[in-house]
Amino acid sequence: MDFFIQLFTDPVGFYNQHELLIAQIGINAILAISIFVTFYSGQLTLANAGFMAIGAYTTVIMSLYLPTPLPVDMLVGALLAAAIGFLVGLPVLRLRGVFLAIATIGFVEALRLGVILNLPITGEGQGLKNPSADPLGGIVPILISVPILTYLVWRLTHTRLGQAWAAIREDELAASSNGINVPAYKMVAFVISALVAGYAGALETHINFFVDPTEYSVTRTIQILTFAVVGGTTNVIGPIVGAVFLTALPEIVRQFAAYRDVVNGIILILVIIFRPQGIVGRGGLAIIAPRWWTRWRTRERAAAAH
Amino acid sequence: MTQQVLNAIFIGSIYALFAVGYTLVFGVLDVLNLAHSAVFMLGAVVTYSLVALHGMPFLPAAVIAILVCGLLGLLIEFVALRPLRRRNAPPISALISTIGLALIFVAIVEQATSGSLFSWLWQDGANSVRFPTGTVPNPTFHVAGLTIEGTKLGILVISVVLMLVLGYVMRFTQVGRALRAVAENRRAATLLGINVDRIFASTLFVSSALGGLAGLLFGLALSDISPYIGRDQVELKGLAVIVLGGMGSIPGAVLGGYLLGLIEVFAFVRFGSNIEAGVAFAALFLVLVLRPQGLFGARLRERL
Amino acid sequence: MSALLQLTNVNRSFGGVHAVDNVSVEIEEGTIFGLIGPNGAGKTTLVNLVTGYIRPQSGSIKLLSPPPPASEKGSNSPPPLAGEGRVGAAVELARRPPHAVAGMGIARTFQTLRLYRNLTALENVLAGMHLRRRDDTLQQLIPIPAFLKEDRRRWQHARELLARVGLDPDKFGNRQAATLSYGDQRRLEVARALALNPHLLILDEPAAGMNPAEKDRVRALIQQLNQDGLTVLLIDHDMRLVMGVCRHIAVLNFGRKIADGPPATVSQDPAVITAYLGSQAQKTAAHVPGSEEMDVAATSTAVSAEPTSPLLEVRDLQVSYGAIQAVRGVSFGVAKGEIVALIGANGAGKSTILNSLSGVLRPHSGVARFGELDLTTAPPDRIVSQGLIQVPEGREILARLTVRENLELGAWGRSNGRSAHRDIEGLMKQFPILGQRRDLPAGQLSGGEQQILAIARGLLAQPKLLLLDEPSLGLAPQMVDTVFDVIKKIHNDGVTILLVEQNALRALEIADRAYVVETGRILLSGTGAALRRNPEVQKAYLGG
Amino acid sequence: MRTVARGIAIALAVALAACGGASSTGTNSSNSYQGKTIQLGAILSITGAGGVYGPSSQKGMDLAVEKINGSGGVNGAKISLDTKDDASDKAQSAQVAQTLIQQGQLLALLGPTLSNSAVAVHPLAESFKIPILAVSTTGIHIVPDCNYPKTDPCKYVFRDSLGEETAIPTNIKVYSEAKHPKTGVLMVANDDKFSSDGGKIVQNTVGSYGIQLLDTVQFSKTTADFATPVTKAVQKKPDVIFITSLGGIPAKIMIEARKQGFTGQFLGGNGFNTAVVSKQAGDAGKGAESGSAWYINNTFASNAGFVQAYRAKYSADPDQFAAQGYAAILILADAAKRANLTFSDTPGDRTKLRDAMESVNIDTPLGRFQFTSNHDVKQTIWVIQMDGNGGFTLVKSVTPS
Repeated sequence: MDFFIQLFTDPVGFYNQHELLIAQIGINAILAISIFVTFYSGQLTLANAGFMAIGAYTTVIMSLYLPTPLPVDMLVGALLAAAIGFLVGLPVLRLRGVFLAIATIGFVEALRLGVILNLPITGEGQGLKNPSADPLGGIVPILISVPILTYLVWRLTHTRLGQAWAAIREDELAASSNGINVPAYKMVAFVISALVAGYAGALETHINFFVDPTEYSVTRTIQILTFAVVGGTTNVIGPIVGAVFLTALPEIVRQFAAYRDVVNGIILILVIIFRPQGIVGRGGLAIIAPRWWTRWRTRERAAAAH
Repeated sequence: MTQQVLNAIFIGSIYALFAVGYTLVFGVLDVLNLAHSAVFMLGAVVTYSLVALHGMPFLPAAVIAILVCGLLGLLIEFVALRPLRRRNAPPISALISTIGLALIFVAIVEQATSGSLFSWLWQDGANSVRFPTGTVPNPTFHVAGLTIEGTKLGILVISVVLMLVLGYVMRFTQVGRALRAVAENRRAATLLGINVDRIFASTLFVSSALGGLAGLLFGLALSDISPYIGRDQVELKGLAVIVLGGMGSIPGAVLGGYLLGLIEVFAFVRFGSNIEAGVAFAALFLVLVLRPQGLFGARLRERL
Repeated sequence: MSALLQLTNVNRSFGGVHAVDNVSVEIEEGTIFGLIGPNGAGKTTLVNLVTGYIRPQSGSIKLLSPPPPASEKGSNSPPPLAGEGRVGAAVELARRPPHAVAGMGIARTFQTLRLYRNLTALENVLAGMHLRRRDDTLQQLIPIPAFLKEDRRRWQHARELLARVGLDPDKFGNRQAATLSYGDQRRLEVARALALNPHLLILDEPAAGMNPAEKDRVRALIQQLNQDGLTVLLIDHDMRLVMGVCRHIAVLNFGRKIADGPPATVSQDPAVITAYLGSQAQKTAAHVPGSEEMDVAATSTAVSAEPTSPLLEVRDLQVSYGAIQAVRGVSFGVAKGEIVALIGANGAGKSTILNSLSGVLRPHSGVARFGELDLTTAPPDRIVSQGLIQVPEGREILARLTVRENLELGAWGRSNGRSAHRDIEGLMKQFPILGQRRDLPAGQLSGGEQQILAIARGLLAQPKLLLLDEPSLGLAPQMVDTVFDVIKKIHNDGVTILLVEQNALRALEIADRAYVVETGRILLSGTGAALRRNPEVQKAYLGG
Repeated sequence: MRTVARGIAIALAVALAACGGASSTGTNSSNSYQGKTIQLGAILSITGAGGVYGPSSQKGMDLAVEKINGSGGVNGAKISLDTKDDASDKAQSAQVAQTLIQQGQLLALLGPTLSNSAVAVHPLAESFKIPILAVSTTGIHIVPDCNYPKTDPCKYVFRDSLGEETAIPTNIKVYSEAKHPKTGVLMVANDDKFSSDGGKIVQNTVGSYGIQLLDTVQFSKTTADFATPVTKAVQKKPDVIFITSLGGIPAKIMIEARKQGFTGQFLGGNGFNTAVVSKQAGDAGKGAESGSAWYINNTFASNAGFVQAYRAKYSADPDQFAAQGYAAILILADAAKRANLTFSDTPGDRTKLRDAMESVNIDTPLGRFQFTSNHDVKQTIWVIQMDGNGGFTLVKSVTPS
């Protein structure tokens, strides 16, 4: 509780004492944006943690071995993530629903356990120390990035591209009848999502001093997923709210000490059951329940009828 | 190498036993029950606490534990799944609610230490324990340089028998038919007078009971019982297994289990250990991309 | 007038079924071309072939040198990116992806509404403009007035399109598509298709499930569009509509083209009448257009023949799916031992009525009692155990289970396994086709065999009342005969039957009494014989 | 009756422990801090995977605080300890640390529990110039090079937990001097920092004792059945199997290896040192040796007192982490005692405390304790051996020159 008390009575003190928390919230918000982009185009992909890893490791390795300035490192990291996103997308985006989700999970774990843990340059199990880390300095680029990215993605959803995504999400067949090249636009969404995730990964190394494989497991992706689902995915604000809420939650429920996770779990269930459309948003989970699904449900209403 | 094949077959049967429950729920309800791994863990934990903390002999303890897990399955259905079905929420939200339950189950055990709220259930917090030696006799035979363990042999038999039984039930009994009917077409099933909700509940019960059994056998044979055995050791691999076998297919899950066991061991022996962990997921990835219906699956049904 | 679209010997079969069998059609520039035929005739498949959703196994689909698209007032947006193919020689459409076909200026609507339900009406239309707008995505990220102006123009144009199909943009523009009324949703889908600025518009059952008033508006709209120089390909069941607006009609049946020509000739074509009214139709075909003056008394007396103590009693039943009210207050009854038929055109709401009786759908309001049981609240399994069994439309047999397993599940509710077993054996003798195939996956049965399986499965639940939904749907004539023989047989064995059929004359033949359903209401009722002679019935099917 | 006995026991214990603690700082017992409070903060993993260690550390610390405050405090000042859980999560660990530091009253921090949290938290403390004392982290790059790969040593980072860099080599040295093994196989979890650090150390050490490393078997800590890696190792027929891993894994490996007929020796690091592991390994673990920071059966006063007091308070045996936590508080208390704190200028006090810590030299449950010039542990190393039923026996104690 005193968490809130301080937040309102002494915001400055609150900021000073929680810079890192705020920074983390920022990172998670960016990740939420990244998963939002794929959701918005009706795809349930869970590869974000993998792209984070790529962004993070690239940044750190470059600042370890190359004289390039940090911003360049981070840029390269993000771009590399996007590039790999494209390559992964080629085979994977043909899949739908749960299958797409699981395939991307497979990618994340294969990357972490199969690749990162076996490349000497990634420091294998020990991970890598980021020489140019600066936690309190690192918060600045984050606090700048969040609003910019939010704004861009929010605009994006209102452009030709965004409307095409929405159309695909709602009904792929109808979309193609409107002349929308469905596979192409799905890929664009996937790559943008990868780019953003990679950028988030790069930013995070900046406040965390250190990258190690355990950071980029499925657990992380699932966490990002919960941001989106709990926050609601009808517009870009939803996932961000989810990220803020769930990142601050451990602090908020700190007084439950040992049983924090129990409280976390209960809250998760309550939100999903009593507000399936997420904290924010009107269309409900419709974004990840494309039309063919809802139609199928109504056909199946029998199952839930009594 | 022969020894390694034996190892593969054994761990394969654990995977299979775990994955069967996993895939059963997916097949019938169309949701991934991510609390399954937590039930797996509780299967081991409950048995342990009955044996080690309440001095009960192993067999009755195991039976009780399995029933408890079955009931947990019902809990999952009523708390995490049914309310969402009522709202026609998409399975993705069921994914989240089951994650929530898993979180709770694990946290409860993890935080249970002597003198705490749940000390009657568990007292070793995040630690890993084993059944007191001699809980079940475990003769170990050394044949032709091979090590064959009593418990592991037993578990192999148990899993094979159980899967045959399950296969029989699914194929030749009215309930089994009803399950398959619901899985294929809920509407048709309803029109036949099948109470779909009851089928769902019993599916969760059976699935979780199997998961619990898999868990306690795991704890018994691998001398490892901790709050994390489900989450860390089998959850994702179970996912890989049911994908390999074709999601929703029970024989697929069984074959997939053994296949994954073999793949891992082979990768381990052939390419060195550090590849092994990644292999399961590389396989999963490839199978989905190249053959989404799974290696043994017949036809892919659009899901989620 | 030059041909715009030319299909030559197009073939497409699924499994063994020839969905489209060697069809050749030519659609003229600027015409309204009608494509009709009973359910399962392959109309929609043909549309999917043209629009690239399905690939033909053989044959060619050519788009013949059309003029550049009619540029609409208020829109100065450039022609589609994929537009090159439009002007110049013929373009082969077969094996092009749907979005490319759309790029050729061919727009379509869908039989089952496919709107972007969670988007607003205007957003739907904007998405439809996709091909017509320059990709200014990056500019839009920096919303300086200059760029926004173009965006505003687009919105303006979207509003015009809504207005054009008769949707008030101020009233509906910002409403979620899913919240619009059924008719408005249909209209919106047309507006979305128009946004492509096509020169061929394919409308797949635009009037299905609409009430007469709405249908008239659809007709007016189609004619309006056509006058604006748009070529229209219209698929519909409603003969009144098709006969009314089309200049040229092709009739499909079982994937083959059985007739082709102006409405007048087609409606007289015996093959067509057979296809629509069932194989027995020829006999009656003589006095089709109401040659015998039907006396109103006949029907009214028939109406008075309502059962006094019905086994099934339905009063003022209303059912709706979201915005769409499918059943608008229906009352009827079924007495023990009767065969009662609900007939009417596709989409009239017949199946919806049955579904709300078997508990699969929950009625909006009204009374439905089966003996003591209140069907509006009882859970489906309860309803079944009380002996009200539905054999659903499209059979819904369990394809992956064997024939035998399907039958065994039919006996689900029964406690006495042995007697159930005897019945199963009995049925497999009674219907040898099932006996011989007992261990095959039911999915491998032919349509007719599946229908018989579905009925047999229903019988195993020991029904007091059997609901048969479209038993002849998509079956070949001889198979239809078999199925109806089966129905007669089980009725003679003492089963009460409520039959829903679009094959009206066949249904009326065996029905004691019947009700004609149109757009969710009961239009006529009477004895099967009386209704068969009633010209109204003919009109309901073949239009006037 | 029994309660009385117990009461006496506690009193006795506290007295013993007290004089154990006091004996170091001797005369300086001015009450200049009267009425003040020395505020300390601890970042521990109470929940999550680190929950195996965090709670023990916490119990040890609480016991020490209780004991010191109960016997007049530090020059009259009370110690207050604010413990926060980091849920075994690196990010949360850093956040909590920052919050604690910025609240601005704490003089020193303890923790965090896990190595990969430490690499995030320590540089933070360093940059804020607040002394931080690691109580359970044993990996490399903790002290002094917390800024690694930068070379400038950290000035504010200390640890009282014996590093694997010291423990493992000592352990190997002692064993090979006694038994002269020829060959060994290393089994190491490759997906957590602690374990793979340990692995590197083993690989760098064995050479100097003429042990030939036949193979390094890596595995993931998510491996379900260790039969496979163990088979690989056993088939090499080594004299020694080195195990560097955490939690239940070392025990699982020992059990499996014995089943497969391995008769050789197990050597390892801190992964072996808790009674829980010994208990889980059972007779399979009998004889497994490791270099430990602490040995429960040590009879010297400062340990006996600690063990007795701990048993009395928690009615359970302490483990190494409890002992190190307990020692940490003694160390800080002693430093504070000599630091002439002002209690007005926090930054100044933090630096004073830091300076005082460098010259700590007291008796703790770990034995006589000092810091090396680069703030690492300087204490006796107890090479211990699992006794096959959940306990340990002392093999040899090695006191650094």
